[in-house]
Amino acid sequence: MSDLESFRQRAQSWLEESCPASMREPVQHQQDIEWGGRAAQERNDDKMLWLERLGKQGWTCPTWPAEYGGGGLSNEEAKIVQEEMRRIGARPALTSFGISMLGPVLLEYANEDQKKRFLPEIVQGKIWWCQGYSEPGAGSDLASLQCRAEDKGDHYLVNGQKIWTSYADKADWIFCLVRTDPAAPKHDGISFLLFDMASPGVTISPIALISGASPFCQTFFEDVKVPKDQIVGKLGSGWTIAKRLLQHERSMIGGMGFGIGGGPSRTIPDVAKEYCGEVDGRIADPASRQRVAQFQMDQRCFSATTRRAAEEAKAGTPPGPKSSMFKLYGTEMNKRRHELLISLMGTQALGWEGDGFSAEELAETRDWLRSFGNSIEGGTSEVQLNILAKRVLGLPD
Amino acid sequence: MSDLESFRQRAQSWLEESCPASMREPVQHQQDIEWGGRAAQERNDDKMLWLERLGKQGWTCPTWPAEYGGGGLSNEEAKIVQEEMRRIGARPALTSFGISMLGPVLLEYANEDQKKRFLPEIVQGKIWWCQGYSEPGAGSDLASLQCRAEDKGDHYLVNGQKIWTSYADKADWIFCLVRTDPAAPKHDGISFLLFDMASPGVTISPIALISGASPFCQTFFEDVKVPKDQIVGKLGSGWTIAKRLLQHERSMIGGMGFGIGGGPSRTIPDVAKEYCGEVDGRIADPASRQRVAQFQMDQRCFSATTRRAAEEAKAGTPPGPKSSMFKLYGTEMNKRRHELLISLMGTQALGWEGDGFSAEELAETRDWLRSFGNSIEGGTSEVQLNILAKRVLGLPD
Amino acid sequence: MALVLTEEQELLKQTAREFIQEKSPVSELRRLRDARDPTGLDRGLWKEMAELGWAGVLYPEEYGGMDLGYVELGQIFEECGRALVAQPLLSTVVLAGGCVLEGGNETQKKDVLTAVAAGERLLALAHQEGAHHDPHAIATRAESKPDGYELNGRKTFVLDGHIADQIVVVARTSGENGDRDGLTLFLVDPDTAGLEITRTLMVDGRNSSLVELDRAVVSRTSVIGEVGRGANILDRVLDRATVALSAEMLGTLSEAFDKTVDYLKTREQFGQVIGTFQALKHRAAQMFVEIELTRSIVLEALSAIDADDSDTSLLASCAKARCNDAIFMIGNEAIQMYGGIGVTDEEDIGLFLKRARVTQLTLGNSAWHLGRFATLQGY
Amino acid sequence: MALVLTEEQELLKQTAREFIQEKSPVSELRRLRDARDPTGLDRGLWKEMAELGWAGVLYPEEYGGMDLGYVELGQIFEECGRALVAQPLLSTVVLAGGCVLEGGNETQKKDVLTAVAAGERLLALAHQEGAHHDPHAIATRAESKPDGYELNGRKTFVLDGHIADQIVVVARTSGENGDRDGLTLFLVDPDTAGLEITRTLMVDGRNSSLVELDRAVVSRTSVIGEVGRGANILDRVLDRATVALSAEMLGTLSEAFDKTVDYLKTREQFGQVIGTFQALKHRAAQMFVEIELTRSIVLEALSAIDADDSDTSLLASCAKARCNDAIFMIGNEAIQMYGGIGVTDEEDIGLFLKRARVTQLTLGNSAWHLGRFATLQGY
Repeated sequence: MSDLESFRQRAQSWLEESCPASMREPVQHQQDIEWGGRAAQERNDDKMLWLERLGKQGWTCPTWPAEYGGGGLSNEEAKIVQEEMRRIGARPALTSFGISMLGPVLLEYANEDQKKRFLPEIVQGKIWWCQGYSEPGAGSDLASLQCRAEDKGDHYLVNGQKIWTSYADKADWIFCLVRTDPAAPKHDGISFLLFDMASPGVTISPIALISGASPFCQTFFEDVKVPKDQIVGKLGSGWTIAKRLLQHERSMIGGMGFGIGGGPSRTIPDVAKEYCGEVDGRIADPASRQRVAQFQMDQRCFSATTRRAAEEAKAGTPPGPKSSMFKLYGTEMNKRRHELLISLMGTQALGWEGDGFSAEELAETRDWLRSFGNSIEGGTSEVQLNILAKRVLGLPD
Repeated sequence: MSDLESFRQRAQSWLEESCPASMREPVQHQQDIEWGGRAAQERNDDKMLWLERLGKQGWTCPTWPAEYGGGGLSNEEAKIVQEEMRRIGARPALTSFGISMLGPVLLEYANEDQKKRFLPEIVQGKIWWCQGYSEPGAGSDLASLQCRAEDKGDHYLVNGQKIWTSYADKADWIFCLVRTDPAAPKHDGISFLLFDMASPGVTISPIALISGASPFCQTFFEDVKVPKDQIVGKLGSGWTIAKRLLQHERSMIGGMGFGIGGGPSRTIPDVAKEYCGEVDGRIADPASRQRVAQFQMDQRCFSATTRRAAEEAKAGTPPGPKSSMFKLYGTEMNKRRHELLISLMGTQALGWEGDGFSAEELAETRDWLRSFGNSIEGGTSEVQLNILAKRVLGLPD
Repeated sequence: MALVLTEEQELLKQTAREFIQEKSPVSELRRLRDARDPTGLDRGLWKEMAELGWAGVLYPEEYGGMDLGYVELGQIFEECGRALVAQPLLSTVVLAGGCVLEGGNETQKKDVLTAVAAGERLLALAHQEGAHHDPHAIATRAESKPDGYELNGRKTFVLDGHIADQIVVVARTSGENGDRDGLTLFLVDPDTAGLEITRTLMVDGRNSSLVELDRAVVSRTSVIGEVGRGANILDRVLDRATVALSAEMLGTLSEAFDKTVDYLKTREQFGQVIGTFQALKHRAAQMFVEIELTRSIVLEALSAIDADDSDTSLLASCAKARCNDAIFMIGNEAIQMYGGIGVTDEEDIGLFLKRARVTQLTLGNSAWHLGRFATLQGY
Repeated sequence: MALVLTEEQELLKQTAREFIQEKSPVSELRRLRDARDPTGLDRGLWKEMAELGWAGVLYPEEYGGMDLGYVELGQIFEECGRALVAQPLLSTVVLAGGCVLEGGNETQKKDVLTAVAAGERLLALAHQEGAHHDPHAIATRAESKPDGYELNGRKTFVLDGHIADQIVVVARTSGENGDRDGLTLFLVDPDTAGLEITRTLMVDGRNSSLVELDRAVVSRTSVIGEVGRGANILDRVLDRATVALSAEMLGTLSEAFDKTVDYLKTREQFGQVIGTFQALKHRAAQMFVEIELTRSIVLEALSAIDADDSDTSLLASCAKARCNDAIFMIGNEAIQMYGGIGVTDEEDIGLFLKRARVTQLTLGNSAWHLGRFATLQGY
């Protein structure tokens, strides 16, 4: 038996033993998603049990080095773990910006002490991280941020505000872009700072969206003291780290497109048949039939492209700036998907709450409205087009 | 009887007497269109007879002042002439860039001598004028033109080349933009010059398009001597005149969109039924049916807009820079029309010549290819969008 | 048909704009929504509008109306659209009131139209049944009984249904679901036994209801027009309502565009206002062209109604399809150009987007109107 | 199914590109066109291509083939598409040759495939009848007679028909126009009495013909596969040809795009290269994304054929519809971005545009493939 086969056997039996039965049910509601964090540590339920077990094993971050709490697995082994989890229908034990965004840049840019201190907490879901990038005045022009950190000898003093901070009202710590040198050119005076959201001077105000309540917050910092060893990388080198982190974020958002965000659990053709009628097994309205087919074809093309990029990456050609394409097309496609559903479901998909609409219909209304943010957050579609034109096609400024 | 009614009666009887019967048949071929010019004067046919009569009356340019050979009519009277001509199916006696482009700017910018000299010839179709604007290096950036006219004391010496000169191989005279001051800022050193295409040093080479032969030429000037009294307006003020002329050209091209340029003489729905089949009186293929309906709706919206602009102009609000919209939408729509026809007529509309295709099918292929130039000539669609954004919406540079 | 407004029409439009700016700006819709106002509109304000003549623009003077036309009414709709005014112009004046105007007998007209013109009575048309507009897809049955008609069925998306003083119900007295023949219109009291009205909260904050009919019995005098020939009235009314709604949409999309152009001129990014970016400029210019075309076709359709032109249905479909497509494009572009702030509830542009989609699906989406246009044109 | 090429496949592609750059650049198509070459292609060059193995890529080694798959053949098609190569790969190797490969008996295969693989025989498939691709819309009749079958009908758009050494004719032995059942394939000699071939000159300068059958009698041994069951062969072959053509289109549109990006980097207007204008940049970036999606789906479809995947038909429709839309967008954008020079015959980009439209209408336009996709997916 090859090493991989025996690894698969061990993974199988470990998972069989460790994954609670309730964690093998499909994720159905937002509440089913576990984000970890300090508050979670006080709970005593299957979600926490599953997180503790998988986290101790390091398999929430299977390929991170074992010395930082990761699984220390090879890519092949990690793929086996993933396959075996999928086979038994095991839920992800943890969803976290620590894993998808912060961790990778800490591994690349943090010093040894920082890695030892922060990475194991991420692996085990002990700290819920949030991202302090955007500011009210600086949208697509992220680097024009104004939030500043002054060197006060033994600490930095942070003043300013952030916007679009997802789950700032629930998170424990923040990774934050701050201006440490106001005199430097705008890309050079930025640093990458970590700090505790429980620090005095941090206040948070949630943002209501057109789709209703949201995880987004506006976050205000007034004379927040941050120890100096919580800066990552060199002073003033925050922009480089920020850009790398954005690449991780974009692949994450671009890949999210489908299945997430609720909406009808049935296929789009089934929705079409229900709301527009069916004649001889076909969607009755030919215009809707064509739109559904067009969407499904495009979806198929996009998923082929995602798989091709993954295969190319495995074969040694990472996508680089081409990854902007996934953010761009994935989010535009998700918007199109919801517009299509709205047009199929007609006035039944335009209810806000209460009588006259099914839960599924009301969810679709909200999901549709929420999808407008997709092509803005994490870098607008226009920014992605600029990146593609400049860095992939080489068109001059 | 009101003055207008009696004018109508007089116009009726004059037209009845003067318009030869053969000139009351619809225009069917390119050759049916009369451009006038020196060569035409030697002909002795109904087209020339009709041109001579209408020209002498000044009704080729009904609202131009009578002192310059025009009809001297009021707008109401001119409308009556138009209506009465349409009533008996009279063809336009003359198609001419002199009337649609040069004349209006001469009326506005030329000196008295020039008006007396050139306008009557235009009215009577004695001179075929062509337009010397574009140059190979200067496309949308018209003002970067290089063709120069040097002041040699008693004459200008013109050297350079022009491209896209329609009918340069048939025209008698050219109105031409030339650089008279190479040291001035690019918009300031340009003058508006008229000269005879029979002058020594003028050579002409026709341009073949993707659609086949074309009226366009490349025109070369080598030491062409031009008398100094053939400059219009002040030296160096050519750009102002050029822009005004372009407005006239744009309204002309935008208004052309339909009916011109051949293609099937039947309606688009009839073409669709013939080539895609018919079920219960409907176009058999639902996708084609929708596309046809969409196109016809857009056509209806556009023609309503053209009529609205005309009514607004009559009511005292001329379109101004908004006229770019007509050039933009009219030409894009003509392109769409041909793409729609191609898609309906299928492989039968992709023949080049010879067996297997009807004359109508072959004409459609050429017309489709010709239409690609529509959104480029006379100011590209991109230039029109720039104008609308800047001059209508007031968006800053 | 004139495609420019007369001085009187311009004046009417200007007055409407000023009145609305003062009395019913966008914040009024937000207030009604946030207060979860049970009526969903301000009836006092409606009375004021009626006093200006808006409720009776179309109606003969003998019923207290102004006896003007759709071009005039269209200007009021357009201005209401600009400020997302939540008032029963469409439901009461054009839809249900239109049924009485087109098909009612003298008694009905005198009673209903006079009260509507005075701003004292609200009406609703209970027509649509599924999730989509489909005029003759009526399954609701009206059976003749000794004491009148018994109605059974379920109506969706009844605009202003829960506050209506009278409801016009479209039901089938003969024929099959989908037939044009066999429809009959009934003028029904909302208190009728067996009639159940449920308010449905829509994404645009405007009023809509479910109307359920379970052995609801109405008198023979409640019939509007001829039994079984209701489609003759209904089709005319729907065409007119489609054009009126198009005029409202023109106002909404024009205002959303104007707001967006203003935003492009003030919002700074990368050290310059974003209106300097050529990609955004070109998109804005394209929207401008769409709006110009939309304005022309709406005006032509309004004029066609007043001239009782035979092309009215054709133009109604043209206008609505064009408005649907334009409001979709402009709503979505507006949000995208506003960026993050555009998707917050705090910023008004989101209210325009929500209203946009509801209007698109009211009285026929673009595909439906394309199909009808083709049928009318003989293909 | 792998979506990256193996080293061998990359090498094959590279070799093809170099060979074509040297022997058959775009200027070769222009030369054939301008010379009004009666053959419409260079048979000597085809022989050289056959020597490289291209004509027999798909065929078993026993017939002189290479016994490789569609992924390999697709690379050759793509490179041919880049240079608008006028050679009978589609007509001879995939379409008519494919019919013999899929349905022929041993005698037919040995005779035909061996000759094709050697580059010595050209074939054509006479299939389409109207102006549009519609596989089972076959009115051409084949009636059984004592001495064989008598064929009557008219075939349009027969690729390379006027130079074919043998023609596969699709005719109906039973059933009605539109039925899938009742089709039969015949391998026919072009000299057969009653068979008339007329070359039709197409806008893209490539070969196409009319084939008219007027009481043309062919022997019973000319039948390929089973009488009346021809659609089983034909449908498989058309799927494969659709994907091969898609690969060619991918090459054509990629090259048109590359040329356009180069032009954007060099053409100056208003004192700067036009590639600096943001509106053009965004449009170029959008085209780039379209091409990436196109490349993925073409590769997936090619792989699916080689894996004999049950999704092959579905993917063929996906690939063709996507190629149709991408080549339309890119062809038109290319001409517009080139400006005036783009519409002159002197500049090559116009040749890409012309070829684009012909490929779009060959083997099904997007609406046809959308409809088929929906049917295959059960809606």
